[in-house]
Amino acid sequence: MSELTIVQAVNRGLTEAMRQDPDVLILGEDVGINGGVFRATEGLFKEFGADRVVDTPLSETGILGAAIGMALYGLKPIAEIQFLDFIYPAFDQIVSELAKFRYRSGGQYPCHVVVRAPYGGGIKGGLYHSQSTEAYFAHTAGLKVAIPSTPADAKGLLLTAIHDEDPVIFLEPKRIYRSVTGEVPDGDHRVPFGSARLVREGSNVTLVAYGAMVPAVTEAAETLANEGISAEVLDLRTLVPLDEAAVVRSVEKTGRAVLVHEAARFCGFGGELAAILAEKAFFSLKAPIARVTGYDTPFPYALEHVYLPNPEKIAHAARSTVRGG
Amino acid sequence: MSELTIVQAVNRGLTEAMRQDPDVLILGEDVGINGGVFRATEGLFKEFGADRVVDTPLSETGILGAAIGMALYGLKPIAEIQFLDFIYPAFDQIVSELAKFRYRSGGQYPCHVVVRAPYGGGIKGGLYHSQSTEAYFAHTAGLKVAIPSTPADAKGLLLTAIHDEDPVIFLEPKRIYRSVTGEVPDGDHRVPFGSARLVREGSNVTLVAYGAMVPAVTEAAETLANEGISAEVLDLRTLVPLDEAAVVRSVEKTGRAVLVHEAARFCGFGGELAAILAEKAFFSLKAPIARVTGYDTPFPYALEHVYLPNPEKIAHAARSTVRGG
Amino acid sequence: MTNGGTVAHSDADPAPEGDGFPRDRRLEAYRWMVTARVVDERALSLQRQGRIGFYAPLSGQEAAQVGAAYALRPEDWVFPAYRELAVALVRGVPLRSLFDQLVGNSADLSKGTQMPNHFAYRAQHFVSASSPIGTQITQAVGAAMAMQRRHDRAATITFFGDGATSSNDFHAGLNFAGVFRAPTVFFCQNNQWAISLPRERQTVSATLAEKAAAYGFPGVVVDGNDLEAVYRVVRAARLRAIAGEGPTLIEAQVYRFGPHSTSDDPRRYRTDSQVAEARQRDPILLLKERLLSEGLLDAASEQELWESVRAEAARAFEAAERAPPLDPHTLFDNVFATPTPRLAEERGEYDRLVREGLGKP
Amino acid sequence: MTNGGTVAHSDADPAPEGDGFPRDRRLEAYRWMVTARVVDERALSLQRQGRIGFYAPLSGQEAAQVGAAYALRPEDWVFPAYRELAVALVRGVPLRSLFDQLVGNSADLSKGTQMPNHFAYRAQHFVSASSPIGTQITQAVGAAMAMQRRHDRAATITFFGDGATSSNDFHAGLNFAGVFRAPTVFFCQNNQWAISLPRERQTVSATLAEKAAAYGFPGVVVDGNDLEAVYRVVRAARLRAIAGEGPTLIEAQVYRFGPHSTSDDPRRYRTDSQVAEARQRDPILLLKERLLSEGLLDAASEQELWESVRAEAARAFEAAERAPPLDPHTLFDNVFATPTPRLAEERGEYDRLVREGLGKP
Ligand SMILES: Cc1ncc(C[n+]2csc(CCOP(=O)(O)OP(=O)(O)O)c2C)c(N)n1
Ligand SMILES: Cc1ncc(C[n+]2csc(CCOP(=O)(O)OP(=O)(O)O)c2C)c(N)n1
Ligand SMILES: [Mg+2]
Ligand SMILES: [Mg+2]
Repeated sequence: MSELTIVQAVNRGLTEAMRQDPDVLILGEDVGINGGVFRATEGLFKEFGADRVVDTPLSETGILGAAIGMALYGLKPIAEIQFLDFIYPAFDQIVSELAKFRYRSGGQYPCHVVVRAPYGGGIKGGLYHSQSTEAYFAHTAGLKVAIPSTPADAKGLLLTAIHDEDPVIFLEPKRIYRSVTGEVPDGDHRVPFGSARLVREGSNVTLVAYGAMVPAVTEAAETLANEGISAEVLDLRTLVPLDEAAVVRSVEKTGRAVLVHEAARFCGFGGELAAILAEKAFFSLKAPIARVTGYDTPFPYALEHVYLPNPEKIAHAARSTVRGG
Repeated sequence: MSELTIVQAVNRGLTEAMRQDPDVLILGEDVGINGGVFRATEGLFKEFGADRVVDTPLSETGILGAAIGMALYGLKPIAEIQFLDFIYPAFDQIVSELAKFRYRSGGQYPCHVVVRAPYGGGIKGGLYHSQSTEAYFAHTAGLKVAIPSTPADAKGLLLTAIHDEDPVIFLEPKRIYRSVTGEVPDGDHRVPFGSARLVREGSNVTLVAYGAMVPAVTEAAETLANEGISAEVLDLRTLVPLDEAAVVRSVEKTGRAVLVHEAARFCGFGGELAAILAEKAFFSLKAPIARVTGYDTPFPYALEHVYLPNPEKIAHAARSTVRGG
Repeated sequence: MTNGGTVAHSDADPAPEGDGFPRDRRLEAYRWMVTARVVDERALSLQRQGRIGFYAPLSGQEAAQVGAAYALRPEDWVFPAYRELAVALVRGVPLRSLFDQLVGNSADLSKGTQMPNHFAYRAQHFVSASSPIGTQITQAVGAAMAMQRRHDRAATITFFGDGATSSNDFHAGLNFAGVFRAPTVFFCQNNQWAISLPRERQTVSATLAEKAAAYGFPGVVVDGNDLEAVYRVVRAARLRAIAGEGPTLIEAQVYRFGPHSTSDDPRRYRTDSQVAEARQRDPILLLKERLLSEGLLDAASEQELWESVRAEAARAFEAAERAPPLDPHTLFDNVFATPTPRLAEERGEYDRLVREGLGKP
Repeated sequence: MTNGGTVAHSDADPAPEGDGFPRDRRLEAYRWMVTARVVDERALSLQRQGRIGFYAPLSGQEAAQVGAAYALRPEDWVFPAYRELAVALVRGVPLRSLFDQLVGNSADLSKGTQMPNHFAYRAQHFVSASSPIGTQITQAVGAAMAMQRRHDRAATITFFGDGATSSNDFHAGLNFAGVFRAPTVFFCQNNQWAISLPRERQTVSATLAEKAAAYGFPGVVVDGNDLEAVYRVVRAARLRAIAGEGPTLIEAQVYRFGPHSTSDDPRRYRTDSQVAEARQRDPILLLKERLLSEGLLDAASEQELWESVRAEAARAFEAAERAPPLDPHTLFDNVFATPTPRLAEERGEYDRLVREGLGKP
């Protein structure tokens, strides 16, 4: 066990995987001598060399295309996209190729690439260093989507991703890269996909979140507890596969749901969660399902504090849901 | 009035707009002398010349980038993407640039491009000539999304799109390009954005659809009527702006909703509709909200009849919803 | 040997010695070219009869494809576009397998997931083709970088058209290959058309091959109607690649005789006389003349060859047509290695529908 | 006159006559270069003090930017990346406006929507910059195609870095420009680095300029530390463009003296001595020496110039800092021309929160 930040845990996960398996390699912009702009790959270039920690030209198209080719040949490439906001030049390779290779070849060509990208707001990054567009990937059949919120999960989900057989979009909550610390098991620590984390038990309302919103939701639950409202908190950990059973079970118990993400609301992941609940937990629901999310605007710069969900907004929504406000 | 197919109505809409305004121009692959692979631009090259009906090199990145530059300068470009499946090389220009220009410049640079693309399955097109990924665009703040299902709406929504001040993703249901015909007003016919079409009144259940699913849903409603189930059918016409009021009003009346689209279910547009209903029509809901959609697989080739929603599946879901099955 | 799949023994393994096209395999190569032409004819007519849904003919490009394929070794990997049927044939993919794919039956190795022409044959290192233009180019570079890292003496080759030189992946792929000296052969079949767009309006450079200079490696133009010329340049490029000297861009100049695909009407954008002119340099004609003049072929054996190929193709297609259709449940396979709970649930939902008499296959 | 906005009268309008840099404007140009350098110094220190959130310095690129900007006319359109502050200055954007953007206050014309350095000034035809690398390149080509269609005698110029030559939009933009003979000047500031990646590992071509050949038009290398040389090539390229002769790619060779941005620590990937060597050809030093030798400047006036620029910058920044913050409701503006019902509802939701004492600005 070591006490680590999230970004350190990512670094440990990468180191562990690269030591285990010579087929694991990293490619991306500034991942080598510079150690990544967030230092997630710090030290790896020195330990594993330029052949396994590959600084690429400035082309996400190239990074993903090359990673896919490597994966088809049998390597286990990890592609780092510097910010999720810059993944779009690679979108064609991701949705048309990576997601569909296994399917379209009838299973002849599995294509296992892990795409790591820091995502999310709260760092004063403006429109292009803040987005959470996990819904695009969750909607794309053939991709798995993992989003850790703790150091232990960051390492454990990352190692699971690297050992998976399918493509994984691995989104790292950069806002809490360094602000959240925690104990992380040494060695080959793995956290299974498709299993939500019960952060806090409760009986009046279920708060569902992932990534950087988990600390905000947890804080809201504490506030609510002081007011006599018992909130259950679920951290989804992976959006695909989704632990639907855990979400449904919790809402069957509490009868109320508040769905939280920082992405824009319209057609965001909260929509899927609401649809699942409105179908599968319908008869247990005691109140309208609430969403606390980013607004349907591009991500702002000066006003990001207005845009982002925060513990107050979440607690407020939970209160209204419980009190029927 | 003329009796037209959908693709003819699109062609009339384009012709009308280009005659009205010399700033309107079209660019895309094979749109010129070839008249478009679906013949949507037939005759336009001859009437308006190579300067206004521009055959481009094979680059969607270039098409969108150039269209955006033209729009910034004050022209009204219409970009044709040959199949929606091929829009991804332009995804960066669409989500990072087109959607955000007005916002990020504080309103200094509006950026009005209409992006036309045939979308959807049912034509034996396999993975890459069948997709419905409207949810990606609906989730992207700053884009409007229109999807006609009748010839009159095809022309009317297209003319509204061309005269709008914002970017519009205009998705054309290629499966019913020629199979659906109808009366289309001549001249400058416009259909407002954000106003759903009440296709059929009903009292037991609301069926919500758009594009090529509208005929399927309508057929299901007829089957249901014969069984004594009165289904209301709504055609959304635009996903952004969405006529939430119409959807909520209808479900407040019927108490039941079946949401239909051919895109994959997970995180699809049905999720947003369900979330809206589970929040705003909650107290009227008498049954779980059902979704009839494509499955969460890539779009298949040989098995597309298994994949796609059809009148039987829709009627079945509506029946279960009404009878509590 | 490389990753995973074993390369099936292939009669077509040329194990080329010397620089020229092996004399004793010319007739065999000719047979492949004829086979491709016969498949084209047959497939176009099958499509008209509604027995297959779509087809993209390669007529005019036989020498380019067969010549390139002969220059490869089994351990090389092919990253094709959608028009590389003749490459698949030479690699050893049985005609029957190709037809299984056109039909989308239960024997199709791609499980009927793809439109006709989008082949994938792992045993022959023939990577799954997709429709989006250009995407295979960067992938071929990545696979070549993997070969480098594994110290495998092999190369990748990627096939694409003149239109694809405008794609994002062309730029990224060639640039990466230059920077990483990837053992890749970029094989552009310039058939003069990207659907209706003529080559001159795709880009302004005098040749497509010269675009390689922007990425720091050589580009070569070759007469794509000349089997042996193609063989020589691809072989040289391959040797350069595996010697660690980096990639090569080859532009094989050909002409697309047929429509872009069965959905296309080329008379909208080009004249028959243009096509007739191009057909004077039909690669099959050119090779036939050579073989006749060298005495490797005579009128009778030539006639016989076409007939036997036609018969073989007819048999293979009929077998493919008779194969059982796909089990509808395969719809849910291969999305992931193991289905997610959501997919399992949807499969169950489908089963229920079938049980209730709906959506039957 | 072009679309919409009027070009504000700008002192910097060079109306260049003759081919050389107008002698009577050299001192003015020097002042702009000094201003840019002063802004860099100031912004870096303000960022350290937490008074602005981010900054990307342009030190080392002043001559390239100022030289290029002087070669333009007001009716030309500029498509910048995020480092083109000196171009904005020469175009006539007031220092105060630039600082309003760095601060993101209520006076910022972009309404505080963007990170520092991502400028947009319609009146000066300085198009809104974004972070994604390269996207402005195709847009500049599109605007140039619009100028063609309107028969406006104007050109577009787009600024980008060495790293951006690897982008999709570089390839698509140059190819479109070649095919459509768009009146565009592609101005690449090769500052030798794309964050930590040195130029030699970005691409293998000997120069970046030579990449133009792949698209059928000329590429020119110019010493980007030489104001006048830059002016001459950009002016020539602009004249070529408006004469209908098509685009030009210019590679201005410079060196990035500072960090990539305030988030970057360049010592991780380059040595101080490399930087020191590059600084020997500091463009400001070079021009200063020339002005001194020509008697257009002396030690005293030079000293005075720096001081007055520093004072001006300080005043402008303080004014920007004192400007009122943004009204939080502007969050919901400019998503669309008119808010959709959904946005109106969310705005109302926000108002309710504020009324209930939550999420106050
Ligand atoms: C990204 C993308 N855009 C558009 C298309 C539609 N399309 C299919 S083939 C084709 C032309 C391809 O031309 P070329 O690369 O020369 O290959 P050829 O068909 O001539 O073999 C086009 C535009 C596509 N498949 N992918
Ligand atoms: C598409 C994209 N990928 C990655 C980044 C992150 N990034 C910002 S600047 C930069 C380097 C740009 O280098 P260059 O084009 O030479 O411009 P310079 O910063 O040197 O002016 C990178 C990789 C980005 N902004 N956009
Ligand atoms: Mg072609
Ligand atoms: Mg640079």
